Amino acid sequence: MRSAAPFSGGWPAAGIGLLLLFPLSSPDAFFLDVFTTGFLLAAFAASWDVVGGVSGQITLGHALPFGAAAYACALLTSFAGWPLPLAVAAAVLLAAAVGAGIGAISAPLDGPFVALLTLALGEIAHEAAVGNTFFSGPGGYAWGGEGGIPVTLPWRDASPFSSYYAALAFLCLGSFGMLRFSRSGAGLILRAVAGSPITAQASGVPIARFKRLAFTVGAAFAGAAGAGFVLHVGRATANDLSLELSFQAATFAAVGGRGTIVGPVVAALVLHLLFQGLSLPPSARVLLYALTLLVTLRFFPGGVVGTARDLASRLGGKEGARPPRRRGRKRPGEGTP
Amino acid sequence: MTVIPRSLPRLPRLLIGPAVLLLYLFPSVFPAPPCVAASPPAPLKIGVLAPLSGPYAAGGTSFVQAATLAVEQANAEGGVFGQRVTIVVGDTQGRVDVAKAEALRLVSREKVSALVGAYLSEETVGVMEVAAAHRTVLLVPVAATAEITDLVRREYARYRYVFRVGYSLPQWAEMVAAFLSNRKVRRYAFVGAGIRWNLELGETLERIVAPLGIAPVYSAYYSPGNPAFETVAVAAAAASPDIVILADPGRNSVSFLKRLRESAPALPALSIGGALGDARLASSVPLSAPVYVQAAAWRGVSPAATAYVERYEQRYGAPPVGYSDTLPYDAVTVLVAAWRKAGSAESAAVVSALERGAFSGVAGTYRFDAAHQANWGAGPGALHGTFVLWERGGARIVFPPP
Amino acid sequence: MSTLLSAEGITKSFGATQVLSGIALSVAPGEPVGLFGPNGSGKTTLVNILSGLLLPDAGTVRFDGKEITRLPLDARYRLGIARTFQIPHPYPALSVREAVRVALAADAGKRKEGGGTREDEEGPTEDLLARTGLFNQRFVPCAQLSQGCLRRLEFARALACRPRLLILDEIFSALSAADEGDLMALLRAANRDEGTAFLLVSHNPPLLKSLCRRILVLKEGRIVRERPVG
Amino acid sequence: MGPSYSGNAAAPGSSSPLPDPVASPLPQVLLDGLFAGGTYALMAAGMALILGVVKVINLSHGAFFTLGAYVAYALAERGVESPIAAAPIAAVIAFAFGVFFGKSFVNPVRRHPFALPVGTLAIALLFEQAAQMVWGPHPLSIEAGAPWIGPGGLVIRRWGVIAFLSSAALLGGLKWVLSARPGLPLHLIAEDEEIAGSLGMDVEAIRYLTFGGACAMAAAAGALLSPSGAVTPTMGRAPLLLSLVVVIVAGMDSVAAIFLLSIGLGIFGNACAWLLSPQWSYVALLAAVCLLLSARPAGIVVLAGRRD
Repeated sequence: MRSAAPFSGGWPAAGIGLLLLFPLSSPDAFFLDVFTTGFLLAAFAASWDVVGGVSGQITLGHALPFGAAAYACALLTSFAGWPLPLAVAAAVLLAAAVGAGIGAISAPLDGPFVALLTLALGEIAHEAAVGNTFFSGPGGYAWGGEGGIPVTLPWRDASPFSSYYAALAFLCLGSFGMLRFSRSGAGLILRAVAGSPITAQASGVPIARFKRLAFTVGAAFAGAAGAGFVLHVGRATANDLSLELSFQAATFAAVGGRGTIVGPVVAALVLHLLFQGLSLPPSARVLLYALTLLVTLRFFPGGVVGTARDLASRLGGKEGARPPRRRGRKRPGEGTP
Repeated sequence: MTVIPRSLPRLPRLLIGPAVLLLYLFPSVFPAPPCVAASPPAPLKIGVLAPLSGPYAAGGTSFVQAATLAVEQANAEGGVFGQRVTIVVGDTQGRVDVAKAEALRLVSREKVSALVGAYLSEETVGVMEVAAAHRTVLLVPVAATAEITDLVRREYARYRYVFRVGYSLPQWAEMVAAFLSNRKVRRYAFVGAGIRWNLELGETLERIVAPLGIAPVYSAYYSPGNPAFETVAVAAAAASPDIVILADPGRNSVSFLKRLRESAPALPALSIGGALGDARLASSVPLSAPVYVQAAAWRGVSPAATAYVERYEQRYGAPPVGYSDTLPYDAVTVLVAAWRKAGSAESAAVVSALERGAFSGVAGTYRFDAAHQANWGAGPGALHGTFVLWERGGARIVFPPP
Repeated sequence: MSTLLSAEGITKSFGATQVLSGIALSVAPGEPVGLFGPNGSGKTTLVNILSGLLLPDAGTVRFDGKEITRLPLDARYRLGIARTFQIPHPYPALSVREAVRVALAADAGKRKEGGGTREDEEGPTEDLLARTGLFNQRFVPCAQLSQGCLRRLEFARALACRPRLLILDEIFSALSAADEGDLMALLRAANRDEGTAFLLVSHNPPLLKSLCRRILVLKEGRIVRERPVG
Repeated sequence: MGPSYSGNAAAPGSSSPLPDPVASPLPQVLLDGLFAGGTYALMAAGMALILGVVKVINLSHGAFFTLGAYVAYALAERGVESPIAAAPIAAVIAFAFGVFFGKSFVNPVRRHPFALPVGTLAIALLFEQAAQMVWGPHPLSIEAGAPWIGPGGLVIRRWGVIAFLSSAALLGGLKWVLSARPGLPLHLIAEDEEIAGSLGMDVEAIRYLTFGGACAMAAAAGALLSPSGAVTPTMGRAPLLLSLVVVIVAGMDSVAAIFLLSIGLGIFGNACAWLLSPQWSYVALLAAVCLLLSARPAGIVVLAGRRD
């Protein structure tokens, strides 16, 4: 994807500023809660985009690292009694390891086979979580299964404002990190592997290693989102590993624009807030959600932000001829022919 | 959207325009904080939380239908302290994060006086946290996990606002054990979806019936993802039990029963509440052997029950299934009775009223123990539920004998 | 070392058809070698085996004396064996400049693990683009390049790792005179100035004669003649 | 309705007539596995057609399966009992919907291989919610009809036979259509759209008609299988996954491979449920899928080799 055209540089800053100001208009706790969940799901959608967008490996099992981190947090704090920060760090590492594992298995495959393999791995994890009663809690009954496992949190009822700003900070940091990665040397190589694996390999790129790297980085960020989600909800349940969650991340990326990282974040925020925040009657909500997907995908098949970016770069003069804005670029040396 | 000219200073200019616009827009989205109510006293609101979309929509819809009926009944009896009672519904979608968010909406924005819900165990434990944080009375009609009452017992100060109207897993097993011994069953098969709720129910039932000389000859938990019904039905039939207990209130119970009737036409079956309480489903299953259904209450258990079933059928076109509709009906009835007894909808008063009082509902008289669990079970004075037998014309109550 | 690349007993068959039977060839350091043969004589299959895209049924390939028969394509690139494709597969979403940077990044990875960072690549990228005449198209997406520019991009990608052996599969076929001239000059310069040996596959004898010192003739999966060019 | 159990509430343990115990139920389990495989093949038939010709993984296939089941239920309520009569009617309705969505969504978004499956997912959501609004979320059920009893007390389930025979018929028809004269356009488009277009075939029309046809096949499958279980808005999700597995792993090249793999998965799933435990039969199936996928050499080398 062309590096940032001037047009798109301004908008994320405006968006973040707006979200920082929003709580000052004293919305009720419900809206803050919806925003907080929205930020976490947006970070999760962006982490999907690292795997599905930047490295072009469409994964339908991205709930696996998310849920693995959620369950790790719950088990480590409630069962093993670890302090929260340690548990969260371990959960993110576990998620990254899970990602590396998936990456290793799926590296030789491509196209629909990757989607199917990740879908099957995700469903296996979901079945294991639903069918397993892990251990008995203090009350003598078993934890786990569809009831899930509670997380022992140091705070009792987090104030909606603190969780709102924590989630917003996490989203900004996470997206910034993922954007940096997608525009780094490794990100460039991943986009090359996604574009044409054979040419990348003929350029000396060990594609299996880089595909695994994409899965590992994406899974690490997904794990962080999963840990954040379980801290906010207070419980890890089998739904954190469900197919619906994986499909949701892929849907947000499709609507937002694959490979743009910002696209899935914006799509996740807008779709989540519109359909959970407006508390529409259930059937109207689902119908509207499905129709919005169909309409946006029909008219912006490349994703809303993806299309907006291309439109802006065409509007902003002949991009082709001008080098993109780059801080501190050295003058090109006198190339000897 | 004109492209913002690049020459202007970047960030502040960008921020002010859209920020002002959206801040102006957003406050208009939420209703202005309610000003002092000068008009007639606002109605008393009950927040109802149930899954109305997704795989659990069937149970959630009958949940809300029953709650609506109970509120109409309360208003027909003159409402509470002269105020009308209304319900505000939150769709939990079968997910704990949505259940918590909707509970927050009902409590913080809709300002409900009490909550009734939710449907699944994980949803309910999530809603408990919101109810405890906002000191709002929460009546739990359906979720049977022991975690709910255990939290009330271990942290009474925080969770004392939570009361469970429905039966807990041990009570459920106790009632089924009473039925099995009444039917003189010696060997039973226990089959259901491979979820924790079923595993616990199976283990508790086995523990309770052992001293009665009743033992399971086959137990199987199929995976909801790929329920191998035929194999389980064949295996259950091969074990030749006296009865097959089907612990799956959902849609799989119908599919499984059809397979069982194909593999063992003469094998009696007991469905633990839920889908098979629906007359339309029961009529599609061959009655070559008895089909018993366990329910909280049924037509004919008491005059109140009969009136409720007739009003439900007249209002919604089909009689209640006796599980995910009757229990929420009783939950709302108990709540309204507690309000009247306490003389106010204020949580502390309602809690003490519920802890000490006895409230009559369709399934019988509700009393709550120290862990705020309603007194279901097989003992004297307990709510014992009903076991009915489907026959050509309809269902006949077989246990406990009327 | 007398031979840079040596291959013995290379046999390969796809299903029933035997495409290569017992090929043996060698390339000395810096030696320009041509490979000539009619269509269907197994040239592309041989090139795929030598460059690591295909595994032979039998036979061994050595580079600098080390066996590399099973070494994959990317590892051989990092060793210094670069190849071009007869049918290029350009990156759909990357610009020419980014395509070259990918090759440089992977090659830089060879020298110090951890991939090239942005700053120290700027010079070599611009230099490589200038040498292959792609400097003006550097921000054009690869997918929109002309056939000639695509071949130049193949060249740029191959030269990015300062290879010791270039394997060129029909790089000059169907090119305009200008493009052909530039690329031949580039190949000669690489061979003369940096001592890069190359194995040029072509079915155009005059071209082979003007560029190579020795021409191998491939027919029905065997090397039938080896004509040193005077 | 089967013979009603008129006996009084005698103890069920008394000697009621049980069929003579089959030596070991394994043959019954394997026969049921065959039928289960038939249901996967029935779904896979439509999905293979779409994946091959329209080149899209159609995630709304399960929703059309559900639509067929609801049409069969509605007809059963109005007296048309047999699902075989309901199947063609359901197919026509689904064909109309399929053509509409094919024309309005699938064709225009064809160039985007990722937006398409996500769009079909949205179509599935639309159908599930519409079914819930029209027929309500409660499970509904159609009389299944008594099974036939084969040799040695083997229970031959009525819906199983229907599934097996109709899937064999559908896949056979698909194979004939694709190889014979009328199927030439489909085959050509499957091979290469540009060539088909250049030969003057109206690729657009063939594409959305094929999409409609595949949806019709899904609806027919739904109608045929509706008596076997309960009819609910989300009933199409489970079979969709397994048929998706079959179609992608077996690939489009051989219709026979799709049928055999479906039957294999059905028998393997039931055998696992019988030998291991029913709880892990789904996990065993998924694990088998993972092994199949990693064993299948779909890596770069094979692809590149063929292309040069």
